[in-house]
Amino acid sequence: MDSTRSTPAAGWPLLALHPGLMLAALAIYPMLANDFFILQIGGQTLMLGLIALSLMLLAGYGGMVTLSQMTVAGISAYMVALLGDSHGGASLGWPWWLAIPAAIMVAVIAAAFIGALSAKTEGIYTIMITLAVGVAVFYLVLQNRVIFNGFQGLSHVRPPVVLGVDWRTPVAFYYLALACAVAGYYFVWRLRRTAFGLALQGIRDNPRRMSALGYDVIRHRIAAHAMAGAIAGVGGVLLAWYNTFVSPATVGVDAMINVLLVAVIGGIRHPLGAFLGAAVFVLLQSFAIDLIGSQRFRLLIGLIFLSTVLFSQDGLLGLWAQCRRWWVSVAGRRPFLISSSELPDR
Amino acid sequence: MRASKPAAAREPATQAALAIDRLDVRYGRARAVQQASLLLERGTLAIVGRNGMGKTSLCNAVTGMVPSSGSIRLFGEEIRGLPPHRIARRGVAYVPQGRRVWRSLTVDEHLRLAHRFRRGEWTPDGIYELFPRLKQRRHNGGTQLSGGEQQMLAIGRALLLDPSLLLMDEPTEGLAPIIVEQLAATLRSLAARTEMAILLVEQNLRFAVDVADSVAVMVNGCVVRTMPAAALAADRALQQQLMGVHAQGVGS
Amino acid sequence: MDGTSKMLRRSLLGTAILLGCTAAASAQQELKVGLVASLEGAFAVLGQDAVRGAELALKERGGVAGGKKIVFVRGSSDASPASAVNATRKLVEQDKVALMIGPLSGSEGVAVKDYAKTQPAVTFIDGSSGGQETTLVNPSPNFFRFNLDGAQVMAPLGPYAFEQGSKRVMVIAEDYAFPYSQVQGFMSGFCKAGGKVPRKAWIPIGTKDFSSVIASIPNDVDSLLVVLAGADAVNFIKQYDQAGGSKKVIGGSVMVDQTVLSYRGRFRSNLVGTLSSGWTADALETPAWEKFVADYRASSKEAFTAPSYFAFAYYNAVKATLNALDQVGGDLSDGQAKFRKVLAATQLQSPVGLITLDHNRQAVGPAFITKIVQRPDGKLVSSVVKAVPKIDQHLNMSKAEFDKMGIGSRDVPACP
Amino acid sequence: MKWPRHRDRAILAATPLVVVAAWACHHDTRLFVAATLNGVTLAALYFLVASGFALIFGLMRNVNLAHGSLYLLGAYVGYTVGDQTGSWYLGVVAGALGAAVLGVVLQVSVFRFMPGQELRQALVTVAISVVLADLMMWVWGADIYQLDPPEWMYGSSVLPIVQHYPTYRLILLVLAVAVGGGLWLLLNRTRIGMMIRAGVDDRMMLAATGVNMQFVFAVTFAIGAGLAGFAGVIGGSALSISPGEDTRYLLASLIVVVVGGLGSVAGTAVGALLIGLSEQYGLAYAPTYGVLFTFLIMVATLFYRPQGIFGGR
Repeated sequence: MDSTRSTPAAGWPLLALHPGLMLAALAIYPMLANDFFILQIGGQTLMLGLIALSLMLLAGYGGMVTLSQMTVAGISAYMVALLGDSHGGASLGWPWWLAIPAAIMVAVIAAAFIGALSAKTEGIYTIMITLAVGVAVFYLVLQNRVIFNGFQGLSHVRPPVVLGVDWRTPVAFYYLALACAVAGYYFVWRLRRTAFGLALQGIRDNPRRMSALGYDVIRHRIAAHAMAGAIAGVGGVLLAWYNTFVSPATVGVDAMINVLLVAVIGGIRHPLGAFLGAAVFVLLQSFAIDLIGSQRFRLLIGLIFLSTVLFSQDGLLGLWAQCRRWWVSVAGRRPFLISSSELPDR
Repeated sequence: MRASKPAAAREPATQAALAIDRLDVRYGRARAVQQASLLLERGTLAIVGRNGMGKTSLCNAVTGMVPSSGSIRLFGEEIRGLPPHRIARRGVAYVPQGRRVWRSLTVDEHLRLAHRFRRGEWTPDGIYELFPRLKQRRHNGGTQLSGGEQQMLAIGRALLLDPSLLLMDEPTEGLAPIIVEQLAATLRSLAARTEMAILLVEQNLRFAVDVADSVAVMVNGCVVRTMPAAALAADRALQQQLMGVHAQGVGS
Repeated sequence: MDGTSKMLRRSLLGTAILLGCTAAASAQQELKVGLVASLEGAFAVLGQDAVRGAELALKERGGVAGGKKIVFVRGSSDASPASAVNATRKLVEQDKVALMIGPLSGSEGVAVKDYAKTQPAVTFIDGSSGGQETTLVNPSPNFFRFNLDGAQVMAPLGPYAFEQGSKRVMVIAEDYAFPYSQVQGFMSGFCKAGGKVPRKAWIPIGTKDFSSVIASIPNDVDSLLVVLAGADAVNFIKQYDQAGGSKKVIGGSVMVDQTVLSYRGRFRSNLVGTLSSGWTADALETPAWEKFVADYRASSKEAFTAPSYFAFAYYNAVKATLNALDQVGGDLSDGQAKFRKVLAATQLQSPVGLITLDHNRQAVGPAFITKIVQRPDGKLVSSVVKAVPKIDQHLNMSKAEFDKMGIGSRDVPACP
Repeated sequence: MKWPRHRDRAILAATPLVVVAAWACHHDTRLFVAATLNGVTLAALYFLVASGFALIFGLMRNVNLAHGSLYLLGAYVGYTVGDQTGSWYLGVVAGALGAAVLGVVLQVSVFRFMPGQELRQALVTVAISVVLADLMMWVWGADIYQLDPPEWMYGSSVLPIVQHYPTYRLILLVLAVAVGGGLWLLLNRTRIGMMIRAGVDDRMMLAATGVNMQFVFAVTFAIGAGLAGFAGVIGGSALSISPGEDTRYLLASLIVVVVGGLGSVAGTAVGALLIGLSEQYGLAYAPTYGVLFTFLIMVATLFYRPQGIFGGR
């Protein structure tokens, strides 16, 4: 929070990016970066961001902080491996145009089921029940060998070659992930002002009042889970392709908590936060070993998470908004290049 | 209506039991109490008003349960901003709306717990003398009591703090008429017997007029006027104008 | 200047700086070698010992091979395949290492081997992962392994244990690929010799409380084959001891490792006499091994009494790599073709004996039947009962015979 | 009256269980009795850990997701002190104290400033658990530690049917009963216990009665965290101490208190029993999927009875 006391920098508001410019920057990024940065940093950020985005939808709009979004993504990853081609388990070898939608459908159904289980609960209870469901799924895929191939998981999960493009090459995968991420972002961003989105936010703020107004709170929550499940499901398919395998570690407790870290570090009030958090997480994960010499990645990410929760009202985006307010009040001028739509909704 | 503040409140007398000056209580953006001022020198003051006028918020502010701005003085000393337990230890006791007795504590435990921080003339035995009914039920849990018994317990719990100011929020709510009569008698005798000042928040006008020396009227988070209890009792038109009540009007 | 173009310039500048930082600034005489081990999570203590082994091999040559200064660039995994591939990918694609050494555990090895197929320009040398299928099923032409897999090392033990009087054995092992291989290695010879395995208890990974498994041990078995590692091994032995268990314990290779033996506690005495089979033995009395142990112990203050298997395996991997680099004079041109040819033909004089590679670039080498003994200074070490100089990946069976048995799993092989 | 319906349902659920148990008992009496004993003694350990969690939650509505870290810290501190001094008892005291001190520090320096913000507190405790896990790995490494209890606790006792049974596990049971009894006495027979109970019911009224709630919170946190640390040393002597145990015992505590009913000591005992038994029966009779049972029990409980078996509303 010391940043709020630093001397005002003239270029400060430039940190706010115009959506169009940001999209352009993301689109030309592969021309400037090497394969590692394209795939492992870029691709992984977009993919992880998409899964965190599904949590942002639930937590930011619906007030439901779940830990099971990685589980939903993992179910989709397992399904795309099982229905399509993979080694190790009982894969069915369906064509991709059937396997992919089916995998996402299964993820949506699973998400709706988790939603139904947890819809009656609130706050911390939601965290607990989703944690339990997630760990149960983890043990299921760990212990089952015939279908899920146990600890080893399913390998050789590769995206199809469509339109003559191998979608697993870094640049192709990056653009695929980018397309999915932009679509997901746009969907979530637009959802906020739809009737459903408004009702969901109303339920977040006061479920009783919404219920009294005739809204079916439970159904809205389940529907939100299903929508988030679709987003997480797409993220899960990308995850399986990115790793080229899926194993129980994909849906383990650490992975489940990572999604929460990503979403909260970025900020759960705005879809941008999920991707911002994912970028921070992926960069740290990749470079912590170079930065601090030792292997203290978890400590670093934990401390960042801790300070985010302690000092910012809403992750990095919240911090950004706080700083911006500060800048506006100190410099006495409105920052330019900012459309109100991209600021955290508060 | 906001203009008619009691002149005395503007320059609080240092020895007044309770002097509230320009008190604000906010919940988020909503203002529950707005610039309320109130003076209670001694004796019993009743605050009357309809639901949602900020009476309970005022009590919560005095006891320190909600943050507020403005000034609250207890015998000349500022208590606003102190944590609730410090305010309690200075002699402000609270009998809240709905009694709020602890369901997992017995009657006896309630009294022993309260009789710790300010030891004065009241003891648990004294409370049992005042409310013999409680003595019979001393080993019963808080929720096994009837409404009237719970009210006795809540009052007993408050008295054990040896208060110099007793706050009561809707003590008659949900009680049978006969119990209300007894309660009024008890309060009158308490007021006569001790030095204690009483601030009574009440919707039941008849009870308020019956017990209190003077009455303050609260509308929309603001104290609009204070008058002797007898004056309100005599003026039915005013009762209806201020309160919009018919069924509970004095003398109805 | 308007804000937009100023900002664009800034972001381009920023990108340029970012890329500048990431570009490899390698000195002429340096050769970067990636080294991935599990330095996080439950396997961290093993990963640290693995790194000790790798560094020892490099130090023996003064850090130079093939006329180049060898620099290790480290990567860390948490023993999950995804993290191993991420760490490896960073070293290959970002840090631009020419050679990769690692990873540590079985499922990581399979994942890294699959990744190796996408990076034909880089040569991968396995660290210590012992998964059977890594080199047996769909091997990658640029993936080399200088350690025996989990089944190979256990193969000599089965017939020996049978000879020593273990006729009926209950298997207690963790429920994943590596223990499957270990059990397969043991059972392939054991069943052939006439032994019976009436019951196998596959323990879910992460189980700490084995008391009900212990309670379910049938009375009519005379020995237990226990394949658990680290904390689980310690827990099992202690609980078995406390429950008054008295059956003979036969250990998997990782069960009698120094990571377990160097642990202090009362149950230690129960380990004395435990039969096992492994890549090496602590008390192997050959000059080469004794020198290796002495060097290992001198290399670091935190070193164990004797090098763990992981230190040993990484040491071998690095040593073979550096040998080959020397032989080609540091020539990694032509897609490392010459280097790989030399590496595939390696005759590695390891501290335990000669290790060569088969056509799948999988090690063929010695294994040792061992027994735990207590040294005069109180330390527990594994002593050699019998050395078997050469075991191949088909467990010295014919390919047809091995294929008939198939890869080890919960139910393969079986002889109830 | 809903009771008859509940009873029908209970009978419906219990009948197959009784049949299965009878079969198991007949099939191999020794195994069944041993698995039951194992379940009960494991439940004792779970109860020790979870009771502190339940206590803290009951009063403060603080879901302390760092509770597992307190367990592990207590275990490490207990090991270190026990190893240095050679006294297991000192190790137990030090482990409990160490965790209690950390608990108080957390309450006073962090949680005090976010009253009523349950979700934020939960997130903060997640963060703290991530940080603590890595700090502990830094200090104690990833080695496996194990405390040896005094000689007389080690070894096995002779019991009917099961023959040899680890003495230490029986002691575990005694300890859990003692802690349960101690907690009951503390809550029901002492002034601070009275305050804690009153605070659970209505904490604002407790403050308005002159009680310094921050003091009660700190004491409760100390007791709850101390119980976690105590359990850490006790559990670390029964099993082993290594990274990852924090998550295990956090999960166990969560499941136990959610199944039993948050904030109820009796419920915690029942929950612990249910989870301990299901885990051990699972391991003995259905090793492959047995590990799923506990989670299914939790999900089912939350679905049908979100407040837990013993939880009131």
